[in-house]
This record gives sequence, C-alpha cells and structure tokens, in this order.
Amino acid sequence: MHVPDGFLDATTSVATAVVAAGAIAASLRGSRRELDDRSAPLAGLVATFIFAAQMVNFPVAAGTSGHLLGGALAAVLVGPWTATLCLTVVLGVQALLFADGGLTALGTNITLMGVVGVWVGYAVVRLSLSVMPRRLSSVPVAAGLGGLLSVVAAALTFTGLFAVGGTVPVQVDTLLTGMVSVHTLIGLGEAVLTALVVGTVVGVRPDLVHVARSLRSPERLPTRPGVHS
Amino acid sequence: MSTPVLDVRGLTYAYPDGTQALWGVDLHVHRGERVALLGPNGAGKTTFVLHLNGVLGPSSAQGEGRIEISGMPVRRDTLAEIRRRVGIVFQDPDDQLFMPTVRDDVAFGPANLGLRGAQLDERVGEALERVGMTAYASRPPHHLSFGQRRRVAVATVLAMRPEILVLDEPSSNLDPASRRELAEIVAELDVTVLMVTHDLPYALQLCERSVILSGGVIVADGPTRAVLADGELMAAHRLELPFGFDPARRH
Amino acid sequence: MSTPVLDVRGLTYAYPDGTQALWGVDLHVHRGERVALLGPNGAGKTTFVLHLNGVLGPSSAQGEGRIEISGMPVRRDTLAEIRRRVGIVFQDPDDQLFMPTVRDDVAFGPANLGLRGAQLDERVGEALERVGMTAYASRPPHHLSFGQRRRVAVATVLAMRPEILVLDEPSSNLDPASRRELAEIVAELDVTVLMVTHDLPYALQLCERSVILSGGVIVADGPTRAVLADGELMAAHRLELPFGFDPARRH
Amino acid sequence: MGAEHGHTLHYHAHSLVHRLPAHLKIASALGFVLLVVATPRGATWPYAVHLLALLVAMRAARVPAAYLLKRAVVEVPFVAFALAMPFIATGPRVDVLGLSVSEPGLVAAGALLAKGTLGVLTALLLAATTEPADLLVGLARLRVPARLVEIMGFMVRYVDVVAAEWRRMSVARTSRLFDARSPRHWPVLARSLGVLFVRSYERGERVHLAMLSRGYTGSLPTLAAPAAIGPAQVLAGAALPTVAALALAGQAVLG
Ligand SMILES: Nc1ncnc2c1ncn2[C@@H]1O[C@H](COP(=O)(O)OP(=O)(O)OP(=O)(O)O)[C@@H](O)[C@H]1O
Ligand SMILES: Nc1ncnc2c1ncn2[C@@H]1O[C@H](COP(=O)(O)OP(=O)(O)OP(=O)(O)O)[C@@H](O)[C@H]1O
Ligand SMILES: [Mg+2]
Ligand SMILES: [Mg+2]
Repeated sequence: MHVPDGFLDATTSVATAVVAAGAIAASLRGSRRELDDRSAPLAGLVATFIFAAQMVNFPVAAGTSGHLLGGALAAVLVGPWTATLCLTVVLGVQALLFADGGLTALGTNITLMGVVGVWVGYAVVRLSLSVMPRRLSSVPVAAGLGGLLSVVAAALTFTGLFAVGGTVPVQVDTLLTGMVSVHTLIGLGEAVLTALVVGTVVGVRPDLVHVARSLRSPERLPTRPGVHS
Repeated sequence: MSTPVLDVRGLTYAYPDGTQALWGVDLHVHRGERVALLGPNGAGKTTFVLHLNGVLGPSSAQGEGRIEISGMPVRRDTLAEIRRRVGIVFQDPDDQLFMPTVRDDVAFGPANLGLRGAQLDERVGEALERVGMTAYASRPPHHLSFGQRRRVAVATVLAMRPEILVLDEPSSNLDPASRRELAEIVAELDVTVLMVTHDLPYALQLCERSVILSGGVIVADGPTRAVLADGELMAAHRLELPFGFDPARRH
Repeated sequence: MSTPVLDVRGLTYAYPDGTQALWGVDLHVHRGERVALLGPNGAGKTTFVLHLNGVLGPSSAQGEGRIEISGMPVRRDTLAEIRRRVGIVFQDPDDQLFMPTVRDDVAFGPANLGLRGAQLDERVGEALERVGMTAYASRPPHHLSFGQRRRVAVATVLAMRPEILVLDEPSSNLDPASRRELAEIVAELDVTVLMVTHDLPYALQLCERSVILSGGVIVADGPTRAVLADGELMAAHRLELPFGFDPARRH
Repeated sequence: MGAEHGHTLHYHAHSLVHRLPAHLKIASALGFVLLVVATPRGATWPYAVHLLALLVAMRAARVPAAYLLKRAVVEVPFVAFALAMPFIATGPRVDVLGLSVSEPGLVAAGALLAKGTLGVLTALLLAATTEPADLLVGLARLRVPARLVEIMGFMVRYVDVVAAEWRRMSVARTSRLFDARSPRHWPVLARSLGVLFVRSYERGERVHLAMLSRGYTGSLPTLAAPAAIGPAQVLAGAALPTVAALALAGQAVLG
C-alpha cells in the first residue's frame, strides 16, 4: 500500500507529514523507556525483516500494491515507540534507495504503516493478552490477532485519506470494498507469519520479546560444588 | 602471593532461554601461566570464556559472581579497559571476522587502540606474517577456507597484543603444520594464556597446568601431566588420550 | 573391476570471485572403502566435497569435469536422487542445522524420504542415540555448544542412511570420548566413507586408504600407513604427525 | 560463507555524482521530487524539462539508462493502477481509440505516471551513486535524529547477515531433499522464518560483541574525515532542483 508521489493532494500530504513528524518526535522520546543496549541492533533486525516482508508485493485489484506490513510484529518485539521508528526507517530507505513509495508521500506512508499499523497492532495485542492466561504461549496468538487487525485498520485509514484527498476521482465505495477484502486476505497471511515468528522467538529468546518481558520472573541461580585452586 | 591476573569467584550463568551453563566457577591464574581448560562438550567452557571480557555477563541474562583482571573488576564501566587487556579468539571464526578484507579486519583492533599509518601497517603485517596469511591480505575473509579464517581470527587478536590471551579451541580445523606453528607462536609470546582445547596432547605440549570444567564447575586443577594421568578422573569427564598417543615418548 | 561408487574425472572449479580452487581432480572410490582426504588449509577439500551432492557445481560458477555416483552423473535432473545417496556432514555445523528443534532437524531428511509416524520417530531416536544427544531432542540446535551442534549435524545425516557418507572434519570440536565414539559409529556402518580430516592418527585408525589433495589436485593416493610414512611427501603438503604420536604403538 | 558486503543497487563508477557528498545528493533529490510533484497536472512541457534534467544527471553519473530502467520495475503496480484509472474513474467520458474512458481519469493517470516515474528514477539514481554507509553519514549531517540513523545502520548491516544465514539454511535444506516449489513444504519455510530471525540476531550480536572486544566504540576507525565541500560541488548539487524550479516558474508565467 505504498503511496507514490502525487497520489494524494498537497493538503492531505502535508497533513499526514505533520502527523508523522509528531509521531516520530513522540517515539524518539518514548523509545528511551524501551531502550537498553540490545534495542538498537534488535530494532535494526526487525527493520530488516519488515523490509524483506514488504518486498513481496501482491497486485491489488482497485488500489495500489498490497503486501505484508509488519507493524504488529515490530510492536510485539521492540515495543510500540521503537516500532514506529523501525517502520520510519524501513519506509525511508524504501523511498530513498528503492523508489518504493514516493519521497513526498513518506509522511502518508509513515502515518499508515508506522503509526496506525503499529498502534492498532499493539493495542490489540495488549488487550488480548489481558484476557488470556498469563503464559508465554499466549503471546504468539495475541500477536497474530494484532497482525490481522493492524492490516485492516491501515487499509481503512488509507481509504479514508483517499476519500478526503485523492487526486483521482474513483468511487470511494468501490475502493473500500476492494481494499478491505484484499487486505483481510493479506491480514490473514500477516497473522500467520507474525504468530510463527513471535512463537519461535518467545520459545527460545523470551528476553527479546517486548510484550513478554513482564511474564518472566528473575530468580537466583543455584550452584554446585567444585574444586578451588 | 601476587594478585592473580585472572581471578574468578562463584560465577554462575543461565542463558536467556533458561539453560544454566555455569554453576559456580572459581579460577585463579597468575601472570605468565599457560593454563589448558579441558572438559566435555557442553561443559560450559565457551560460556565461561565469554565472561572474561564481558561479552557475556550478569547484564545480558541471569548470573552472579565476580571476575577481576589484574585486580580490576569486570563491570560496565571498566569494559573498555578490560577488553584492551583480554584478547579472545572465538571458537567460531565467523563470529570474529566482519570487515571487507583480511587486512582491514586485522587492523580494526589496533586502529581502535589509536595506531595509525606505518605503525598500524607494521602491526598488521607482523600478525599476518605470524599466521602465514600475508598473501591473503586483500581477500574478503568470508571467502576463505575454514582453516584460513581461523588463522586470520588468531591474527586479529595477536595484533592487539593483549595481556591475557584466551583461545577457544584454536587448533581445530588447522592443518598439522599450522597447528604446530600456532603452538610455537603461543609459546614464544610473553603473555598469560588460557586455552580451551579437546586436543590433550596439544594441552600437554603447551600448558604446564590444566583445569577441567565439567557440568558448569571446575572439577580438577593441577599439573597437566598429573591430570592426564588420572585415568578415573579423565574417564568421568569424557576425556581420554587419543589412539596411538604415548605421553612417555618425548618426556 | 566394478563401477566405482564415486567416480570423479578432471574436476575444475573457480568461485564466483575468480579464485580457482580445483585444478583437475580425479578420484575413484569403490563400494565399502573408507578413504581419508588429507591436505593443507585452503587445498580445496571442502570445495571438492561440496561438489559430491551438487551444492557446488558447474552451474553455480565456472568449472568442468564429470562426477558419477554409482554410475549416475551429477546433473540438475539427477540431483534429488544423488542427494538421497550422498550424505554430507558439513565442516561448519551452522551450515547444517536450521529447524526450531533438534528433533525436527534430524527428522527433516527422513521425512523428505517419505518416512512418517512411528518409523520416522524410530529413525530419529536411533540417530540421536548414536551421537548421544537424545536428551537434547527438544532444544533449539542454535543454542547448543559447538561440539553438541556437530554431533547433531552428524545425526541429521546418519538418519538419512546414505550410501556414501562424506564427513568434512567431523572430529573437530568433539571431546575425546565423542571423537572415539564417532569413529566407532563410522566403522560399524556398512557404507562407503570419504572423510576430510587434519587429524592424521584419526585417519590411520579409521581409513585404510588416504588421498592427499593439495593446491586443487590429488598429489598422493595409497594405503594410509604408507602415505603417513612418506616424510618428504608429508612435509611438502604441511602434514606432520602430532606431538607424542607413535604410529608403531598399536600396530 | 560469512556475511557478504555491498548492496545490489549501487552502480560502481567514479563520476562527479558519485563523489558528491551524500547529504547534498539527498537534499537535491528531495528538492527535485518536491518540485516535480508540485507541477500541475495537465502541464506537458515542464515534465519534459524535468525528464531532460534527470537524463543529464544520469549521463553525468555515468549510470546506463538500461541499468536504472531494469530496476524501475518497483513501479509496475502503480503503472497497472494508472492504466486502469481511466476505466474505473468517474466523470465525463471521452473516446480514445474507440474505448470510452473517463476524461479526468485519463489526465490523472498521465500526471501520476509522469510524477511516479520521475520520482522512481530520481531515487534509483541516488541509490546507484551512493554507498549505504555514505547515505547514513549524509542523513546524520542532514540532522536526521541519531536514533533513526543508528537503527538504519544496523538494518543495513543485518541485510547481509540475514541473507548469509538464509543462504546457509537453504543449502542445508536442499541437501536433505527439500523442494521449495512444492506447497507441501511451505510450512517448513514459514517455521524456519522464526529460526532465521533468532539466528540472524544472535550472529549479529556475536559479531557486534567481537567488535566491542576489539575496542569498537561505535564508529569505524578507518573512516576518513569528511572532505570540505567546494562551491563547484554545491552548484552541481543545486543544478537539478534549480532546473525544475525554472520549469515550474516558466509554466506559471507562460501557462
Ligand atoms: N545460546 C545459548 N542458549 C542456550 N543455551 C546455550 C547457548 N549456548 C550454549 N548453551 C548451553 O550451555 C551449555 C554450555 O555450553 P558451552 O558452549 O559453554 O559448552 P562448551 O564447553 O564450550 O562445549 P564445546 O566443547 O562443545 O564447545 C550447553 O549445555 C549448551 O547446550
Ligand atoms: N566462497 C569462496 N569464495 C572464494 N574463494 C573461496 C571461497 N571459499 C573458499 N575459497 C578459496 O578456495 C580455496 C579452497 O578452499 P576450501 O574451503 O575448499 O579449502 P579446504 O581444503 O577445505 O581448507 P580447510 O582445511 O581450511 O577447510 C582456498 O584458497 C580458499 O581461499
Ligand atoms: Mg565451546
Ligand atoms: Mg574445508
């Protein structure tokens, strides 16, 4: 759903750019709380994965291209603030180096995928975790759900923006049905992949999963006798 | 007695997935000693070694205990100095080599120490010369054979001239001549050496003292010859002298 | 004489960056033979071995020559069958293990051969038992120690029951007892074995025949005892018997 | 078998454009695309001027047009959309080649194609002439927040690590009779994604720790100090947006 240059009118582009800039500023501040010495490399790796996932494009009938978004995955692994930064980086690199999504539409794309996608995904994950048993095995399920709904939410937002500031007079309801039906399908794929990746990571490195941090309890390690030199 | 160069007390460690690898390790090594660290697969040798310059440590997961290098505790604020003193050759050379060419990779450490220009070139040249990889200086390290990568990995650490040299199975994947040459290099250096190895003759040749780590604790510590001669101890920890090896032959 | 199980003629190969690693290799191995492949670091042993099941080959870069496994040429359309027959234990266990758990990883090959259910479990159980890793079946392989990973790597190949077993430095990073156990496993199996190693006593113990690959060509081929006894040949290719080793001791 | 280096979009050459400092190039590209987007739909010759300016820049960079065009396939979905637009858009209809299409849709499609193509080519030219490491330096000099540049730096490094780990894993799979084309095997691929994630992270983590072990403090020691920028370089950097601005102004005056 990368929006290219010239797809939305100037007002809408500027408005979303302002939203994106505000979100990035808040995330820079907010991510300090999520920060430790491993968070920058981890955020880099998450960005790499999302980058790869977004490369796989499916043609979407009456919209632009459709692909996995990764917002929920990022939020689960590194926390929502850092996740917004990750997606900002991914979208920035795509615009600068791969010409995917216009430079002038960067604000729009960050708003859609880095703000709406991330925060809807995160909210869904948190909500579902609060009603599920407090176990590590709940995390992948919640993450999958978050993945599905974040994609649908981003698609709805896109349609809304288009209705307000589209440069092409396409019937909004045609676009809406197209976007939502296709992105529900994509969302299912996103749900499966998010759950699988989060499932493996939670199984072997629960310390790397942001939302699983509170589920682990540190304890003192036992010792065994040995010889002393 | 003088302060030990390496002083470890009550070290425990569990990996993030909960596997506990160290169960209370105590070890003291004095200046100039060459100590072999023996033990079965999965004993915790690598885990232990990675604590010595703070690559692993309490901060990265659960664990307790105290490590001092020449009296300086390994802590977040001393790490830079610790890493200047302790040079580790990792068990997997792929973890160690990351620059685009062999020369850059060997230069990386000394350059971080502040060396530049001719001095830097000399350090790099000498280290590559020692491991016999001069001809490969401008090749990318990830395009070398396994044994060649291991030699470059050794060079990267030699070039930093550490006070304590820690080698995690340095002789594996080396051809026999390189293995002997490495032993000669290590014997020549005037540093404290801790060497993890499964090659018992190699340990006997190079190290006067041996320590057995098994199940996450030190279970034996003494002169290498005595340790290798204790059949019961050896068998209990999956150690045995290789086929055709005769410890009496050259001594 | 019967068709060789392994028949290689005039094999040349250059890596994509232009480094030529093989300069015309000829080798014939007959059913049931156990052959040691010796040679210095960078000789081209791994490059050669990776041709035997088509991981490397003319298609992946420049190179010529012909390889036949029991009379079947290694070509794109025969690869599936070739890989069923040739099992390679890679030099680096990280190149071999990729599934989330040790059990899944060992089961992967046999499952692709069509095994299911109890039969599959039995295969997996047996292979893990052989390398002594049963207790680790549900651990992720990338969280094992180096030696443990190597043992699992061996198990993944054993579980496929290949006709030809190719081992690239299988004993490196193994503790002494595991090293002996591996030798026993290999000696017990009724397969053709090609084993790359720098451990000459190990070669002597396990293989009646040795081949030296050096500078990308075969420079010697004969009974292991005779090859190891030829001091001049050995020295010319950076091979030497280790410290304390007495080839006469047990023979 | 370890990490590979270099990225595939960079076209190795030594030209004026390659040597321009990255932050100048980024600013120039950004300015140019902004002006392109601001060009009103329905205009024709200003787009021709933009394209001409871009072609001159490509010449100066000594990057073959074919090289850029091959990589412009990312634009294909938008082209498909643009081509569909005259048919699905609303508004008055006109006949083109015997087909009835929406007139505003046709105009919008033309503008979208022109803007999209110019934007894509500009970004590709920037990528072809700038190493990722330089791009990071350039972004830092343009005062992009340090944390974003840091994440981007790790991302660039991890691309290589992930690719190398993925290659290892696929060699391992095919050696044990795996066939990626058979749908029966897709669940395996999906499951190995999680492993790939953890493996890549841990490999990257160990390499990073190895770097720290050798005194790494966050910047590569061999990195030379940035060269001073001469007026000629500033002029060269400003050329592209200036031409575009003149074209726009001309359009406003002449109509
Ligand atoms: N990253 C990891 N996560 C979880 N457990 C691990 C990890 N690395 C190692 N372990 C476990 O910790 C224990 C000690 O491993 P370590 O690598 O220190 O052994 P080692 O003595 O070096 O063995 P080897 O001789 O095979 O190299 C083993 O049981 C191993 O399975
Ligand atoms: N990926 C690669 N790209 C380019 N050259 C390579 C690559 N891998 C190996 N080489 C080169 O090819 C030659 C043969 O390498 P190979 O790995 O086959 O040696 P080897 O006999 O297995 O050595 P070792 O005993 O150290 O494992 C060496 O000179 C090496 O530098
Ligand atoms: Mg180890
Ligand atoms: Mg090799």
